[in-house]
Amino acid sequence: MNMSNLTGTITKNRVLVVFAFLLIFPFLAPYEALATDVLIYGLYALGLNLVFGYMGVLSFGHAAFFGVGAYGTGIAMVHFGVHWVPSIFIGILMAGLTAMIMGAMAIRTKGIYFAMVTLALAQCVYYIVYHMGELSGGEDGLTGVSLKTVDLGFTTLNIIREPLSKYYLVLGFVMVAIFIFSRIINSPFGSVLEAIRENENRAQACGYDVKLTKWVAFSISGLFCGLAGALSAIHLSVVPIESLHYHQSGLAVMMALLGGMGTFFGPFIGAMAFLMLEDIITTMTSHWQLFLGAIFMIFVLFFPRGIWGSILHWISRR
Amino acid sequence: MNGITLELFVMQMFTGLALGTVFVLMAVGLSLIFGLLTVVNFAHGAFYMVGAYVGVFLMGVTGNFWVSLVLVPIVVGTLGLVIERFLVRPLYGRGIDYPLLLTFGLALVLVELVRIIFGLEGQSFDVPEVLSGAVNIGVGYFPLYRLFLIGVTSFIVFALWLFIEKTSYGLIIRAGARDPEIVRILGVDISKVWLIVFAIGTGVAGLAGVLAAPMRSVIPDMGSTVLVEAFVVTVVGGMGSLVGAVVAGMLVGVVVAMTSLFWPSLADLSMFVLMAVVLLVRPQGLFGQKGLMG
Amino acid sequence: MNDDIIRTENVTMRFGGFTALNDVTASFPNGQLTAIIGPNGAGKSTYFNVLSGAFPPSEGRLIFEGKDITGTPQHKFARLGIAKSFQITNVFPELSALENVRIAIQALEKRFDFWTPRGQLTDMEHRAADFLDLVGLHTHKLKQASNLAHGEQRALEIALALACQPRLLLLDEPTAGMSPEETMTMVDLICELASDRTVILVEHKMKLVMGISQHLIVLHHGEVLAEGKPDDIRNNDEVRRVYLGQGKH
Amino acid sequence: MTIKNENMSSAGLSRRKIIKGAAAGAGVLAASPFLLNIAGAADDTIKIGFPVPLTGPYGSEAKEQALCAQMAVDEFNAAGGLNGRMAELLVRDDKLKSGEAAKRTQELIEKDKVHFVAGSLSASVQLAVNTICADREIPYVSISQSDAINEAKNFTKYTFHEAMNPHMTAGAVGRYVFPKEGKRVAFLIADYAYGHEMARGFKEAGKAAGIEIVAEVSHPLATKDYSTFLPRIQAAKPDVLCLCNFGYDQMNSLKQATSFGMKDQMRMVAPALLYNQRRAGGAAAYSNVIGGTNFYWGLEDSIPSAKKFVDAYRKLNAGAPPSDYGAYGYAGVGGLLAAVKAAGSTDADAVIAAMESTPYDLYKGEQHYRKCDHQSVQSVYIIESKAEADMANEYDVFKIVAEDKASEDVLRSCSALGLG
Repeated sequence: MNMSNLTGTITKNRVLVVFAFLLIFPFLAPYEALATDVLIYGLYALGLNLVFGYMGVLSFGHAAFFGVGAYGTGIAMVHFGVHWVPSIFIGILMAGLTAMIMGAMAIRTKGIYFAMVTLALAQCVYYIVYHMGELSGGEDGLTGVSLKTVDLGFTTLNIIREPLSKYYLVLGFVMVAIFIFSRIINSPFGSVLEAIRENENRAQACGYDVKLTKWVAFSISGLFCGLAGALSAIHLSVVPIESLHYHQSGLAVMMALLGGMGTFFGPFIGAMAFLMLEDIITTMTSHWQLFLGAIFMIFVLFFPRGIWGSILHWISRR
Repeated sequence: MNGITLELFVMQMFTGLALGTVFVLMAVGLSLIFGLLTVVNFAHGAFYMVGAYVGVFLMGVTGNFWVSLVLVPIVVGTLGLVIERFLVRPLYGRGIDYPLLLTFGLALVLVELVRIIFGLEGQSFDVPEVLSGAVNIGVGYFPLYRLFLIGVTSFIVFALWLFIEKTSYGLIIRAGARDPEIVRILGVDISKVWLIVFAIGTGVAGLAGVLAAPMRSVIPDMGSTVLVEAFVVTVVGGMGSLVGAVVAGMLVGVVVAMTSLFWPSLADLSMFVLMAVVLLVRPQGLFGQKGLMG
Repeated sequence: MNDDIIRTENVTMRFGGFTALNDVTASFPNGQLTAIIGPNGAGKSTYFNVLSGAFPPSEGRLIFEGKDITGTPQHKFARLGIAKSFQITNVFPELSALENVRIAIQALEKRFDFWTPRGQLTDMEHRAADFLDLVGLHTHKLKQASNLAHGEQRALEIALALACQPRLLLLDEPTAGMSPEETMTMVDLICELASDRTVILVEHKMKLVMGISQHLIVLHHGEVLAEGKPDDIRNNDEVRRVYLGQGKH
Repeated sequence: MTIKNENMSSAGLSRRKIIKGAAAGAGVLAASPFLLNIAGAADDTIKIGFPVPLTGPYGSEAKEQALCAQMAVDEFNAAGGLNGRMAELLVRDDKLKSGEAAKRTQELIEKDKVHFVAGSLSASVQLAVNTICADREIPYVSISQSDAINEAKNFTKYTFHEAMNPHMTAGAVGRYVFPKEGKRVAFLIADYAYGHEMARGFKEAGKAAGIEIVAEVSHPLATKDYSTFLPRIQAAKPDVLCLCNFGYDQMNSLKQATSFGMKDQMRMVAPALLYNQRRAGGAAAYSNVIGGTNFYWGLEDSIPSAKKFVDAYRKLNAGAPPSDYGAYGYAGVGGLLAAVKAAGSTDADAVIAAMESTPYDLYKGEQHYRKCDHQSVQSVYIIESKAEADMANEYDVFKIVAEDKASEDVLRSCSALGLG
């Protein structure tokens, strides 16, 4: 009962809890670049979780939003010399736009079909960006997205030389996104998503336009993933073409499921578990994918609630 | 466009049809499994890859292409059987996404296992002597092996059609696809039917793999693109429809071939454009039932 | 007939080659409890689905309060004032009973509000609680819907339908699978609901229907066999033949 | 919150435990070049990060690169290092993905504090690693083919390119082939930078030979089925078909062209003809194909440094000779360490100056870095793939038919690169 009080308190102050944890996280992680990756992929999985976890619609096309966010930001900076801050918003908007177009086509299908169609549409985006030649760099990816220093007015961060300050820069953006995300899932719209997950027909009969709602949620989800992509462009200084590949979509799905889909902390816990485990296992063997696949199958078979979801479940049953 | 003659055009058409055969074989299995089990098999590309590797292995052991060709679908189908029974079955009734997620993980595992067993480098698998070389088909020289491929695919599709339409087992499969409850009430063990269909679907994917092996390189990653192509074909043809898989496979093959002729570098994009058009005009696919997709 | 709330004109419904409804013209008097009855396979459920907007008819028109609403998307029916309960229990299983009803209420007011915290929707919650009281679930407000007994879930479902504040309430076999006691409670509830709104009921339990409905429509082979007051129907030879004929098998 | 904290620290703990256990436990592991960072090295060690795609389709090339790079490090250490300072190679798997490579390189620099980076097996990875290293002022020796790396857009003073580039390779092959085989030339081009760079190199060489381009078909990268591209080329009846693609694309297109009977109708030319790829693809598919390479073990007969390298490698690998990409790994790291020795320090500027000024001969005759773009100037060898019947043993796959001598003249000029 103490535990469930604790979870209650955590849930109520979830944004603060995440913030407090992420503030000290780089000191727990093996190195800063990995910690920054956890932020970015946590946000990416969080974005997917809006449709996958909360609305119950499995998308295998979210790489498109991550990738377009990254390319949008990178291209604005490299080819048009736009300042990095507006570039990030350009990336987010491009990702949102991509999500609106893809969503409009994909919501014409239902259920499991949605996963296949989003996957195929995202591959389509992959090839389009691939063929943009000079603009995207094609197979070579986009290079030279280097943001070396950030002037905050009162101080200047040298984010290339000080990986820790890059982490906190990214954290700033991620926290704003987490706050907004938290408001959305706690809003009336958030409960509509849950209603659709629970019973699409019933939601429809109650008077919700399920297709429209799905489309809106899909688009919002794209915005979050777009920000994740934009931040990754700045983090890596390059935008690799494979950030649009469907394996990238699979990453978000795996992270969300490992952490606990439909839970607030799940995506970040999933991203953390995934990336840290990868870091450990790849130093020991080149067959990381074997472990990843096996762990994922074990979770699907025995712990579909994921790490955080299982903890919550276990506490609530005590 | 310069240099494009009628003969080249016809030749290209033919090439497209031959290309379509691999699409057809992949999509047929995927579609069959979905139609009955409502499982989207994300490991379908991995089964294709396993088929190619089993083929390489059997070629090494027996040295006989024809023996490998017969044994590969049996071996891969058996693997499918085991996987359905022990990994996919526990997930029925748990939500439609779970088998998909499981097979996604399974694909990672299968690819890595093959890497461990066979190594990272590609394996070579040569066309058997009798099928190598090219024959004149009137408009130009066409590889004999690809003609053979068209023949084998037609045979497999015809056999599947006979099995589904003309046997009592096929009747159960068709009934089961519409309403599993009814079949159960009739006293048929539906789970056995599911098992067999999963095995057939994966077996055909394995066959596609070994058939493609002499033309394409046999590498652990070979299933990854093929999976997406198979998805596109099933979406175009309509999930769960045998006819749809065949027609759409051929159609996609021809579309890719024609794009390769006129705008070669956009060949990879063309099938997705086709899919987008189909989705807009007929979301359930060319031969799909409306209910399945909404 | 200006006192109709809803009527169908020459409605035909085909599924592939099969005709489930053939040229059905019928009207439902305002403020009354009308029951649609008929033997199995008569087309009751199909007709219900046409009336509730799930199936746009292949041919014919659907008129609600004098307005042609044929082909209106399903989700707009609730906003028009037509609500339904499903034949198979259809609630939001993992949510609490209260949240179930609150979501249904919200559908008319805040479909795209991304910012208000749910905690501030106290007014909606009060109204949701009232609906739960009405259907007799006041002690189960915070219980997860999937943990409710079958009868309670049916009641919850009716609360969901009521939350749309419908002028027309459509119920598809509301007592299916219920114990005799549960059935009694449900019948009482239906009568109470019918006292201040129009109710259309699909039911195959003749006895139950005869006792509570004011108007009856009998379907057979997808066509209207008879229409009228319970007494007229009871004495209708055609109806007797169909039902008795059925009994022989 | 508490829960998550525990989660975290236990992960950290187990990581340490595992690493200790592995280091203590397995001598096998310590001998493997991929785990060297585990056996904790002294602080003044000269650290070289080495991101290569250990997993993925070119894993065997990558392992070969790492193995040969380790040979170079071992030789440096056996010779006493830099006044007793030993060198260490930190191999990381970049999975042939530029994002992964960028991440791993950041890790190498931030966490492992490497002094230098060498490695890569594709242009995209190379460019990503180059960006990361240049921003952080770490010298980087790239060991895979690309033209873009020498161009002003990407080049920095920290960038060194040990591998040949497509311009010089395709140019050398073209200069050899066109006068001999005929003037009607067709191109099959993988539609990415590397493919087009090779085609450009051929065309440049073809100008002098007066070739006529009869067909030019580009195919998407990683195309599996080439049948749809081939009839068009066949219809153009060329004397020479230049396959401007790489690795599996090259193997697949060759195999399928052979099945269309095209080998009897025209001469197949593949600028970057790889030893491992040829062995994986089989003699039948490659026989009579002409291509270029930086190195073939057959050079041991004529070049002393090649003999030394091949012998050393054979001793470690049960008599199997090294491959071309392996040699890049050896020369890339070996050249870097030689410069460290010459500079007498690991200071980036001192090492760069030493690399710019010192010619070296590690495995194929003399090479040097051109001052303006740090391209290694070296000979290109023209090879022809043998038919099964002509092979003395399984390693005997190529015949060296010509040498395109090392010269700055065959490179694009510094001003053409935007560097001068």
